Amino acid sequence: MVSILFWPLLSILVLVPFRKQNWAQWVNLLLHLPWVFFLIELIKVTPSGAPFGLMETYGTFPLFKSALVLGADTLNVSLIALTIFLSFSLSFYFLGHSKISQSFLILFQLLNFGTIGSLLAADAFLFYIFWEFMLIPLFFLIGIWGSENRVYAALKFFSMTLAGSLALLAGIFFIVTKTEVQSLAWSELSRNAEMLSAAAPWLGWAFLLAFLVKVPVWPLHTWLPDAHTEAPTGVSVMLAGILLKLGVYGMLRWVLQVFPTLYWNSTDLLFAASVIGIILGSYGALRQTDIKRMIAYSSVAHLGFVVLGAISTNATAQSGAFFQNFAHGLSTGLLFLSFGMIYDRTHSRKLDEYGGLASTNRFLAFTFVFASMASVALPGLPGFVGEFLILSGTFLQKGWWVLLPLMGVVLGAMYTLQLVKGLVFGKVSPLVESHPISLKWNEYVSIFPFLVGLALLGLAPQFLLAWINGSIPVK
Amino acid sequence: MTDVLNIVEAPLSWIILLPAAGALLNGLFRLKSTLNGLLATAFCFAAFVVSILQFLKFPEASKLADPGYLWFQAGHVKAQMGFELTPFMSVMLLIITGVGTLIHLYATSYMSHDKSQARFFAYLNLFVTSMLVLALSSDLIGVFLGWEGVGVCSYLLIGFWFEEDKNARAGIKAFMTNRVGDLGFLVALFVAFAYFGTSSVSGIMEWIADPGRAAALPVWVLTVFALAIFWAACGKSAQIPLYIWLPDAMAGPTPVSALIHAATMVTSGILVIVRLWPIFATQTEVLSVIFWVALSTALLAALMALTQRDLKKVLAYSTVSQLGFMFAALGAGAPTAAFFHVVTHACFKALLFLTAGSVIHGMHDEKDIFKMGGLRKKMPWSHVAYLVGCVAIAGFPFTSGFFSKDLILTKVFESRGVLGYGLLLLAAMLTSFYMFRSYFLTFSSTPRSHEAEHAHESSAMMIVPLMILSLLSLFVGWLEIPHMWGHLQYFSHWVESSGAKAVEGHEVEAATEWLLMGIATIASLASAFFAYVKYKKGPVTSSENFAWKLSFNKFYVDEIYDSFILKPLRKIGTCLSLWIDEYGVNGTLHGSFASYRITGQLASIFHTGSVQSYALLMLLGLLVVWGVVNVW
Amino acid sequence: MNQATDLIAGAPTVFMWVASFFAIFFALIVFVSSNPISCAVALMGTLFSTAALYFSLGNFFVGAIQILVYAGAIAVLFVFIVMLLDLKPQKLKNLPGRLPHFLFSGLVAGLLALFLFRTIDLVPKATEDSSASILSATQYAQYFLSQYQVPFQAAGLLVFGAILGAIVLARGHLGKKEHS
Amino acid sequence: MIATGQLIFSVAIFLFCFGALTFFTKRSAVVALMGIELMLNGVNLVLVQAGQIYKNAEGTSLVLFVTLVAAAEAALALSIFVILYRKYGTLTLENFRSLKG
Amino acid sequence: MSAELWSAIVAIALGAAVLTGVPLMVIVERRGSAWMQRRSGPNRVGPWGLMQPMADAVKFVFKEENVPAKAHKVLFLLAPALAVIPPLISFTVVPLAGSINLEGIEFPVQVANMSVGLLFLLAINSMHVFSVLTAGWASNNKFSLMGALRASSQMISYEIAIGICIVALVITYGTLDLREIVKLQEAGSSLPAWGIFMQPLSFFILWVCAFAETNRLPFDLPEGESELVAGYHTEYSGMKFALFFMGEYAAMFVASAFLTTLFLGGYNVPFLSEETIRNFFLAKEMTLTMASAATCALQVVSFAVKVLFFMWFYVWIRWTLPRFRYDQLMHLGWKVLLPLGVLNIFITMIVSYLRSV
Repeated sequence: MVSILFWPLLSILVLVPFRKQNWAQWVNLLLHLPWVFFLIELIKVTPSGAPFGLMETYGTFPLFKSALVLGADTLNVSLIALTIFLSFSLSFYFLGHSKISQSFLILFQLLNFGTIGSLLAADAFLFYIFWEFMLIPLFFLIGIWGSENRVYAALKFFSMTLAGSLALLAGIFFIVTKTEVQSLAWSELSRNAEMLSAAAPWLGWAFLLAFLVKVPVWPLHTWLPDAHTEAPTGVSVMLAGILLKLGVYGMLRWVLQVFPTLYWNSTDLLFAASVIGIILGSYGALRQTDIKRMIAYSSVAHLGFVVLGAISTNATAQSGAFFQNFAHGLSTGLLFLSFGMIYDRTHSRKLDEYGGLASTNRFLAFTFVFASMASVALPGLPGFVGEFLILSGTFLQKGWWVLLPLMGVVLGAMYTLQLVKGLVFGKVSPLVESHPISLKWNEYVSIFPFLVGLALLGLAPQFLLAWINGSIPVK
Repeated sequence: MTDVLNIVEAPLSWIILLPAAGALLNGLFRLKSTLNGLLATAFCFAAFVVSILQFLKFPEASKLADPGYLWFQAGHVKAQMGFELTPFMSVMLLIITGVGTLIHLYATSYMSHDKSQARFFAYLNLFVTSMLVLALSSDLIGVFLGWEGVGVCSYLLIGFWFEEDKNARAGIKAFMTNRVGDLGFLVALFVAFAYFGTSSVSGIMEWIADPGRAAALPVWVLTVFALAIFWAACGKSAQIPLYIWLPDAMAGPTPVSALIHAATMVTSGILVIVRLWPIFATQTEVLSVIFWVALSTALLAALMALTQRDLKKVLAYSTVSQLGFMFAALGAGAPTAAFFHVVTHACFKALLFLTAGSVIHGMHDEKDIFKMGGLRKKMPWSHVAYLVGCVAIAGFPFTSGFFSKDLILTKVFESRGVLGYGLLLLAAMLTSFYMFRSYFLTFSSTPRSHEAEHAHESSAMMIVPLMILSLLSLFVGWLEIPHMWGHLQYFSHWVESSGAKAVEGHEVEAATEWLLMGIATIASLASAFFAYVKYKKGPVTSSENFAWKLSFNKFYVDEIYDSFILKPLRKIGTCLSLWIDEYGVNGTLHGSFASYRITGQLASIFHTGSVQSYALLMLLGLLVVWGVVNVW
Repeated sequence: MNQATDLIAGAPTVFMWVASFFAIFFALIVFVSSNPISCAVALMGTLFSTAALYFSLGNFFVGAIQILVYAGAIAVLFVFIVMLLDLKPQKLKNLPGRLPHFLFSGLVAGLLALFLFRTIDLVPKATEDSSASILSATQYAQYFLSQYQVPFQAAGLLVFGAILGAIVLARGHLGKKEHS
Repeated sequence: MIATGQLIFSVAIFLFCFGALTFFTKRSAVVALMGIELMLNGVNLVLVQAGQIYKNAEGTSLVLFVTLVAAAEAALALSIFVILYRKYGTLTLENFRSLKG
Repeated sequence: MSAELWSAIVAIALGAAVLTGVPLMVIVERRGSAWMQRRSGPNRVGPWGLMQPMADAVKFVFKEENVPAKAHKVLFLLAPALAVIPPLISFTVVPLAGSINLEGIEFPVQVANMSVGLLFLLAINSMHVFSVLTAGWASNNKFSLMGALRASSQMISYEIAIGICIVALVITYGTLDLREIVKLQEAGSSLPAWGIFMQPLSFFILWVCAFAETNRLPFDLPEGESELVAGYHTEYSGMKFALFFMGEYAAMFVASAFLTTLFLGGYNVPFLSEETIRNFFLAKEMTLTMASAATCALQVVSFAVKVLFFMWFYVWIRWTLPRFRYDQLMHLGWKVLLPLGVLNIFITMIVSYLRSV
């Protein structure tokens, strides 16, 4: 497990000598190959049964009751696979890209390191360290390579997530000082979960707050549209693809399994928040004129669904929620990527300036329509599988309350089609006319895995579902 | 239905894979001129051949099944992508693939001069694939896959000529209304998985058949399930609340309207209900709901069709009203009648649409019938085909329309009594009236516009499918003769054998049946003659009275929908999200940032700069602390 | 002349009374007078009277240091500066403007005095053995170089810093051009 | 009658308060500095008295340090005042407000 | 006979001696300088001009006292007093002789003996600066102000040199108490154990500083008649001027007493320690008190001789060396005497370390 975690750091070292841009980009691509190899090794050995089936500890922090404990089970290894998938295809996209400099790639690898770290961490304090560590590269990536008011967006993103994770830190301190927990290892925490929940009821909320900010659950989501619109394409793909999922993973791993009682009695509030998130997220997307903001708001709505699934008591919705992570990751990732390619050439995000892309570049139009169909949860594409499982699970548990999120499904279709009509169909706008988009070979290659992934997960998701069902927290 | 079901393994998935392959190939390769079209038609024809092979297996095998593969399974939801073929569905299969191939052929020449043919035929094949998936899949969730697939393809095809904004918007409207309808299907699926534990049709049937388990179900489950399915059917087959998308769907190319909005997609609602008939049979309230909704749709659509000027719009409204007839039959508890009408309607409506297409093609895309006229001489073949179509739809004796409509009328009379029968009869009269109105306006009297003078007959490749379809629409009726005349009741045999027993209303003696048949034929002949008298010379500039305006503007239904549902929903939602997101949350955030600045300023008041005031404050602070310590 | 009188417990001698009276009187002058020179001289007076108080308390060493360092050096420095800069007496122009400031500082000082006087009775009388508490200079020296060696070094360093500071200020000033 | 200790202590208090008052109210920097010297003398007085009471050199050593610090401070402050005087032309404290908040 | 009474007696005796000594010094100076310049000084008034100072005194008393217009009244009057007081006070610490044994109690011939005598002496000495400053400032005229500033800066610089030398002395003697210092210098073997032999360098420095402290030539820049018209006491006339004059001479007396106690063994008769003298007198059948009194008398005489020697030296130097320029003065003070002093400290440290090992 260590190799997969520390590989990004190693690749940074390798990247350092390559000052020239295209050299750095090629090296970055090649560095992904061994990473994939490590992933395959890890997948072979990951147990699918009990949570954190495979645990390895590497030395302890002296001052604090925590240790460098890494754990792996299908839950986090699958997300790692998604990270590496996104990063790999993005590295293709970066080839020959004018704005991607060496420092960008180094920060990008740092971000990967943080993500994989927080996924693998099986110790509360170690998790917190990686959780915070992720913010730093992201802050710089958005702050430096973003578009117009990127600094505001980066600052807002940083401060909100930081505020949230401070609650997490407070919780950890409380556990270390007040309760007689020997170590902060996950197994230890989950073993005396009742004692912890009884010790301080607010503890659950403290942990939960950090994750709710990250998964943009409704009231805490305002950083997402800004961060997504201002972030450069690569970063917004990663942000939408994997970083939002970390919040959900955090919720499942560190709240559901560590404070089960607190988690369950907070679910009604979360249900309301997620439903409002879905509806207001969709309406938010509906009223946008800026394309990237529209996609950002759509991910708020989609993650509203994921949270809806994550807080339900039956296994269907839970596995549906976790599957939706992948569906949303791929579909929104593809949306951002394809629009990113358009944006690289036309440098405008206003929807009304676009139109008639289908007549100029057929392939990009196809990918865009395909991705938006996936995000509308059209059956035959992964979005449907996830959403259907979530909704049927919620129906089982909540009964006729399910109609509200169902409304979200319709609204989802509304704003996505509006986006597609504005961008792809309709008369050819002067902007699209004047910027003929001819995709380079590496851009085709970077889009291809997404298309295959979406089609595969849509029609035959069982291989993934069966794999992750084992370690879904709720049986 | 206790006889042993011998289920025979059959390569049903092949039927689906063929058109899918066609779609993929067309999507990838842009061949010269009409090659794409021919490729698509070839694949569709192959599917037709395979489905004929399956059809022949039927007398002995009661059901064909193909397990397929496990789509996805998590918790209590298990979705099996398997396929099965029941006798009546195999007939439908024949229609889908048969009429489909004819339309493909027609479209190859129709779209010959269009620049992105490959894309068109890819969509068309994709449509056929998803329609087949809808028809064949064993699980309701598979049906839903086909259901949404068909919706998407109709969206893509309607908005095919995406240059004009109007088409794109029509596509979206179709997709959105379908989506609203699909919510019903989703709810049905949830109920199925929650209460029946499975979504496979056969599984649900067993659940219903077994009295013990059926009793255990909470009473509302079946009604809700049936209503949800009906709601989905309304969305797909354009019944009252959700029919608005069909007239606008005419924005797409005519073969599309022919295939989708005549033959296949719109009937999918009825197919699903017929497949799940044992559930509906027990729900009398749901059936009456279906009947009255259907009746009102038929009447409303017929009224709207009276004053339309656009040829395709007339046909669209007639489709809506014919669908009303089919659902009325279902409402009356006669799945066989409904299914028989589906088949006959598929034939003559496809014929009518295709002829309209060739007429419009000949008239260089001029759709307004007021501008046509005198095409009888210019386009003889289309004229004959259109005449046959009108005759069939009006229900002239011995045409297919006559048999199926009459069967429906008798079934309605049996179960719903005279009121239902009367209204339906009125609808039938209106149908024949507006059909013949459109016939006379386009073909008789003299050409009224420049295009009309130069209209030319379409090419052979378009005429051949027309001729086949006209033959079909004339003689399909004979398959189901009313049992007074003979025992050739193929259709009832087909439908009953696949488990859809009709609801036993009180049988009508032969005498009343003859009477009903007579009344129906006289009514349609009279209205046809009336139309002949009114429109023989050409368009009659009728006075713009209220009734006329009401009908012409489609009873302002679209406007009502927009102003009462769509606009307010969008308005409330957007400004709600605007208020809460921008001002609410961001406001609080910026507020908190601002508070730091303000406190900063407050503190700076004390920095007067004079050393003495600092010292003073320090000393004061010391004293305060000292005081507090002492006092405390 | 190492009398053994214990000077703390006994009633204050006349000399003490006079010295303390002078100390307070001169302090008052420093506060009241508007002419810097009289303030300087009054400061000199207070310093002398405090030195006298030290002598009366028996701590000759501190008294001598007080005179040598304070009176001899610091007070002279003040007088030197006042003369060098020839500061005019400050006419209290905007008295009304500064009145609140005066009142406020008077209030604070009064409050402080009140607090301090409340603690006056906490001053311990004297420990029982009234043996001679007059230490000779050598004993002080032993203290500095044994117990308080580190602070002593630190003080040395401080003075060194002060010397450097003074040189820099003087030097810096010379370097720059003269202006106003 | 009050004991010597109390007399000395009250003298120290007066000295300190008058020193504080001069520092607060005086407008000339030099006189303000004198105020500080007064305060320090007040403190020295108390220290010496404490030294005498507890019969060890603590008091004296502290006094020495205070005196030393006062000397260093006075030297530097006065040379600064000289420079200020040259720069501003006057030594009234109101003019030195550039460090305003 | 209590200790206070005895110290009061000694104080009065000492005061009288100094006050008479001052006019004596005046006449010595005038006659001496005249003799040096091969002219005869004032010899009209009284035998050999001895009564001349009395005449001057009378003159000063009746001279008209004018006070400059905007002068600062209080300070103007305070300055001369301040000039006189410090020297007188500093005499208290100077040990004049051994101890007289009255009814068995040894009474030291000294006004008050402090353990920090030397320090006290230095402290009081630094008061002189103050009088100069106030005089210069109070007379409200530019020249006197200039003179005062120069004088005070000169005095302060040389005070530092004195301080440094005293450090060296304290290292050698190990105590600040003047009486012990004198006892330490008693009865050397070949050479008398005087400070001058132990600390020649510091003796030289202190000697030079003594001149600077008392503003005597060659350091009398402040009163430099030629440029500053008698420096800080230009505005003074009459009795106030006399007081300044007395202050100056008293300061000279203190300085020389300072030097004798530290370097010439104070009241020690060379080669004879107090016991030997006392035993000698006892041998002449005197009572203990009478013997101790006699020894003290002898010691006082030896002390006076040494002091007068230094006084004569002042006068001698005054009429031989030209006046320093201000920068030369400062140069000498800071760049010559101070480094020498520090060097001296190092040497004494090394020597005392070697001796203690």
